[in-house]
Amino acid sequence: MSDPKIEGFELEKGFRGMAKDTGSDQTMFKGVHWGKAMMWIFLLSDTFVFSCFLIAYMKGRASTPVEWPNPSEVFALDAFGVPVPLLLIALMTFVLITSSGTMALAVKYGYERNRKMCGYLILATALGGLTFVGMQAYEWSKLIHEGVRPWENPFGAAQFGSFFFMITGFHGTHVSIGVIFLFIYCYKVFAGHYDEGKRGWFTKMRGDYVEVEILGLYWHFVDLVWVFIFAFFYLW
Amino acid sequence: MHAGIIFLLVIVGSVLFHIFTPWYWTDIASNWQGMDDTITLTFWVGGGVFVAVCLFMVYCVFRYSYKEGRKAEYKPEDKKLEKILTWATTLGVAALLAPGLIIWNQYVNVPKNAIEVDVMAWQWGWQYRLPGEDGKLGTTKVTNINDENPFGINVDDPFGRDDILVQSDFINLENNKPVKILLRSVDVLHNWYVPQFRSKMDAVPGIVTYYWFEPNKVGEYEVLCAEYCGVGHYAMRGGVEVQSTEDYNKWLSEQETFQDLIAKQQKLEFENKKLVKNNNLILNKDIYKEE
Amino acid sequence: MDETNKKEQPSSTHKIGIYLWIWGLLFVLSFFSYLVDWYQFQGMLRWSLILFFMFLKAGLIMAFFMHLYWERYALVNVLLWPMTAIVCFVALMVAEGKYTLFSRLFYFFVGG
Amino acid sequence: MSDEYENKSGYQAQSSETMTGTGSGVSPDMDYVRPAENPEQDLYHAHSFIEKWVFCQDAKVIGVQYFLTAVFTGVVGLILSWLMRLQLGFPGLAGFITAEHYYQFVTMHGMIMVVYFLTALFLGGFGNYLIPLMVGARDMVFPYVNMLSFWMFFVAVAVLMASFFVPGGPTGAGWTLYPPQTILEGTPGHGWGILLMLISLSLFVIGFTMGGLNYMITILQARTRGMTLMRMPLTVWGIFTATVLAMLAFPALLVSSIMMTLDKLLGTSFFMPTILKAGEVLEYGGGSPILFQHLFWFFGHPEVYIVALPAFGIVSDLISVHARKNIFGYRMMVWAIVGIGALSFFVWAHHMYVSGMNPWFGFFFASTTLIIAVPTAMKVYNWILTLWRGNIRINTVMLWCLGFIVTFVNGGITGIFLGNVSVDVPLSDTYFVVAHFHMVMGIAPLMVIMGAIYHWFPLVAGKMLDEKLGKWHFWTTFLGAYSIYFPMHYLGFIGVPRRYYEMYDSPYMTSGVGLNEFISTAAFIVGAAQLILVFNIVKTMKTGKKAEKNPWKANSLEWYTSTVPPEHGNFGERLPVVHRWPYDYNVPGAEEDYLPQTAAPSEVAHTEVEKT
Repeated sequence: MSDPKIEGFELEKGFRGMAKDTGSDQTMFKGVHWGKAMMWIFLLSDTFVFSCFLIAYMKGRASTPVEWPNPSEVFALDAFGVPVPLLLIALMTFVLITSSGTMALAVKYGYERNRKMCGYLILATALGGLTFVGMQAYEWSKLIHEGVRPWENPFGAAQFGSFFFMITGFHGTHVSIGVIFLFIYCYKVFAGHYDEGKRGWFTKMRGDYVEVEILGLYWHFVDLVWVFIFAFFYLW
Repeated sequence: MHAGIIFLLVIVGSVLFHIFTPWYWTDIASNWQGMDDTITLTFWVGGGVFVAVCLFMVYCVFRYSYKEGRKAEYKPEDKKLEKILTWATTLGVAALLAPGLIIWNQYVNVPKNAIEVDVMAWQWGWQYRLPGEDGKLGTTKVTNINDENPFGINVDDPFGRDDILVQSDFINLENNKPVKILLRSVDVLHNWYVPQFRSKMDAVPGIVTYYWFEPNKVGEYEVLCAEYCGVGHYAMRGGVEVQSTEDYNKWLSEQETFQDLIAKQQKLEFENKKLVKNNNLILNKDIYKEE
Repeated sequence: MDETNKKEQPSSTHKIGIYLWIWGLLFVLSFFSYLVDWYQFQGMLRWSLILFFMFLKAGLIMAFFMHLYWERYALVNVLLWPMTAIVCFVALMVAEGKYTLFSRLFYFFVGG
Repeated sequence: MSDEYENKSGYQAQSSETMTGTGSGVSPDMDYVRPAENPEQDLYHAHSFIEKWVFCQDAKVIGVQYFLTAVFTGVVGLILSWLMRLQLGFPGLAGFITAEHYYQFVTMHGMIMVVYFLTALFLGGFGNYLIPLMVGARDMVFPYVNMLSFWMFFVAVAVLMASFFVPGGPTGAGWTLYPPQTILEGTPGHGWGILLMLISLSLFVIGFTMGGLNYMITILQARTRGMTLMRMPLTVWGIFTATVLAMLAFPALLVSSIMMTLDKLLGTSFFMPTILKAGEVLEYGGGSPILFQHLFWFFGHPEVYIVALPAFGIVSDLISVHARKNIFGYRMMVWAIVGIGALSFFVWAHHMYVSGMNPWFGFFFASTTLIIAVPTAMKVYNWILTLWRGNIRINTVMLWCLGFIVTFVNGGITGIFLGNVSVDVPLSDTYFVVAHFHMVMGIAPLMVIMGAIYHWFPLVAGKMLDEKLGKWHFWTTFLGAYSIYFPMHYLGFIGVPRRYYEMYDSPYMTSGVGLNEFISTAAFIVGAAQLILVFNIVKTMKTGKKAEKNPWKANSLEWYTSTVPPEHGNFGERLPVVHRWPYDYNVPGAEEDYLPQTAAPSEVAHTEVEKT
């Protein structure tokens, strides 16, 4: 967010600011909440997880002499009797970006302490996430129905199914976890926990609207990963 | 005080051990003298650093061990000294790296006149295939392997027909002739390793890996598997005999080719059929007799 | 003592317009990358377009939705530099993949 | 609920105070430290025995829990190594050690020692205990998550140990778990054993991520006033950098574990090519075993530094304290740690020179690998230059440090052999490799751990360990371990391959039989010598001398807590304010031979302090 105000410490811009922040005492990320810093580092670690998955996929696909199925055909969907390539995937992308947008707005309203707007937007995000998971479940069942299995598929290289189920499955797990937390946070926002600083049930830490931003970071990350999966899995 | 003495003894002992050790590398029998030389060079440089650093440490222990009231030097940094040490180390490291890279360059670039030897590994054994008169090996496939075609050679590949098959874990090589080892595995990782040749490479199922060497000493050597491959790893031995050109050619001419194998099997099959026919005839005759 | 009361709220939040803009842009870019498939561009053109739209989308999400654009450089740099390890890994695995494929096509018939 | 948080004796909020210390005759302005950025942390004080010792949220207790659990696994690993050495030195003597068992011992020993013992001990044990104390924090930033981290680790260890009791026994695939053999028949424990191993590793990664986030954020965001990054003790730098490496490297392990689990359970073929086994073609095809190796070593090489960097950091502190001299070239030391850490992500395939990967990678990885030798060598120079012109206490702690220098330099130099691609060809997969990595990441870090135990025991337990027993412990361990691994290199020169259950009458080994017997005997002695430490601890706890506060006259903050051992919250009412680096020993003009980090500039205005 915009630069915080720190008593006795003048913030500078750009790389000079970076050097000064790094060389200063107490904190390196000036004005960044502990939880938010933790989420960022966690996401960095998670980025490496997804990168490793995608690198493995790339290596697997690049080194198979068997023909790789054409995703454009495999993931086509009949709309009014005409097969439209990647229709479902396009819809899923649309849903996920929509939910990402509502989340961004929820964070904004959270910081403005607009409880109602924040709560409703989180709810919308959660519903978007739920729709996404539902569509993914539909896509999985459709492919399984067509004979695609983690160990084989009728269209070509067996690794296609393996990587597809593993990567989308792992991403789907992230989405599902996010949806669960979105519902919890939605409840907490409406119940006013963040306004009164009520302690959390598990961690016993005081509630604060910054938690909405932390969850927002996670949710945007899920969207971010989808951007890469969309590009590498469906368009390649 | 005694601490310094013991450390000193450890360093001196290490050097003496190195000089008088009865355990050192097995005599080299290939062209990779360069590897040994680089090791020796690294030994001199690295060993020198080791001895110097440890002796300096021992000196400090002797000279600066605790005395009440002594003032230690207070000097947080010495830019000049640090710079000198950095550059000296960098130079030393570069000097060690250069020969390493040069030899690696030779290692990955196989000479044109090298004979290809297909080494096929499985749990837990070896067998070998040499190119026939056309000088080329035929392509293979794991799923082709069966009793009639133990190497899984592509029957339609014209290069594969005259391939010489050695169905034994023992192979002969020609002295002073570069060999390109093509490694192939049908199940798990293996590694065809002869300590005297210094070189090795894993056999990886799913791809073919290679390395080369030129044996230059006639004799018999043991082949070891150098990549853990399951419970029989330690027992996965083979042998190689380096022979003079005449002996080698004689040995080579006694080996059977893929064509021979097919022919033999066809003959066998034919004879089996004939046998059955004859039996039937005899049987029939007997029946006639009884009638 | 009391974290909530002591904590300063961010002095200004961003105008809603910027979020809506980025949101719209993301839809448009997604649509474009979809069109890449629709028109079945092939070869280098396809690749460069896919990667271009991908990085643009990823960048927008990170910069604005995740507020990285407004964060201080210390955080931004800590997050982005480790990606060089990933880039190195990707580059080497491209080479490795090609090498494996070559080996399979050259020595085996129809794969390993 | 809120009463649990009532601040113990009312900690002062830091921000209300801006000035510390009033120097006599000197302007107090020079002691100005700006107000605190972070609000005072609330701590959840334990109310019952279970909350205090079992599900505890105090990083110090969690550190001890980590330490004890890791030591337990380490003892298991030690016993396994005895059994292995029994077979290698005296084949056939113990009839129950079959080849299957031998390979299971090898695998479990390796995995336990690298991951569950050393990593957990350094980061979980020392990290948890020392980070908050050394940076001047009340606790880790997320105590609850920290607690979960330990219990996740505990479950991981339990799952790992459970694999000893499942049908087929633990996996015997080698600690590198290379497919395809890992999950195929012909390898011991290819059923339950490998599954439990993979599950345990995944749990470990998840648990570690929780802990690692804590360590990182505590160091980055919760330092006390005046504690800049460049005033942190090198211990913290080492642990911090190792944690960063772990956060970025463990994902690769997690991914490869997941993929291999799928290969095993669902029959996917990520790492499995077409395989012919006992005349039958298995239902695998198209996968790449080398891909696993890349993923594994992308984790595995940083893992080496995850173990080594905390050891580097801790040993720097120990040497400086006990040589009564500032660490030489502090900035160089920090940059070396960070540089080694960063480079460690670009060198992984030097473990794979003969793995059949793209041969051209050899050039790239040999170069990057040998570049690492430069910062590492600089660290060694700086350690011995710290000794130079010092005032060295030759006590047990210092002996362990000296032992570390000898073994580390030895192991580091054999590393140059193995990193230099073509030199590696004849030596890889031989006992040279075994000797190298045991020397450099087994014995050397172990020396540091032992030194650290003797150094910080007074802080943790409040009593001084016996010096005489300590010296006996050191000399048996050091001389024994050195005589195990130094001659072992020469077995590698002969060409003896590693992971051989038995050499039979192989011509390479006939000359090495005596050597093997010697090594085994030394290994038994070294293992047994660790009982001296156990005895020492028991004796000290019963009858030992009570430790005074700051017995070593050290500067860093962990010795300036309100009580010894430190209580929950560490520093009593007011957090310390830091004015200098922790290495001001023997400053000219100062009365004592040490200046605590908290000494204000006005107090030391008459001395010739250079570095702050």
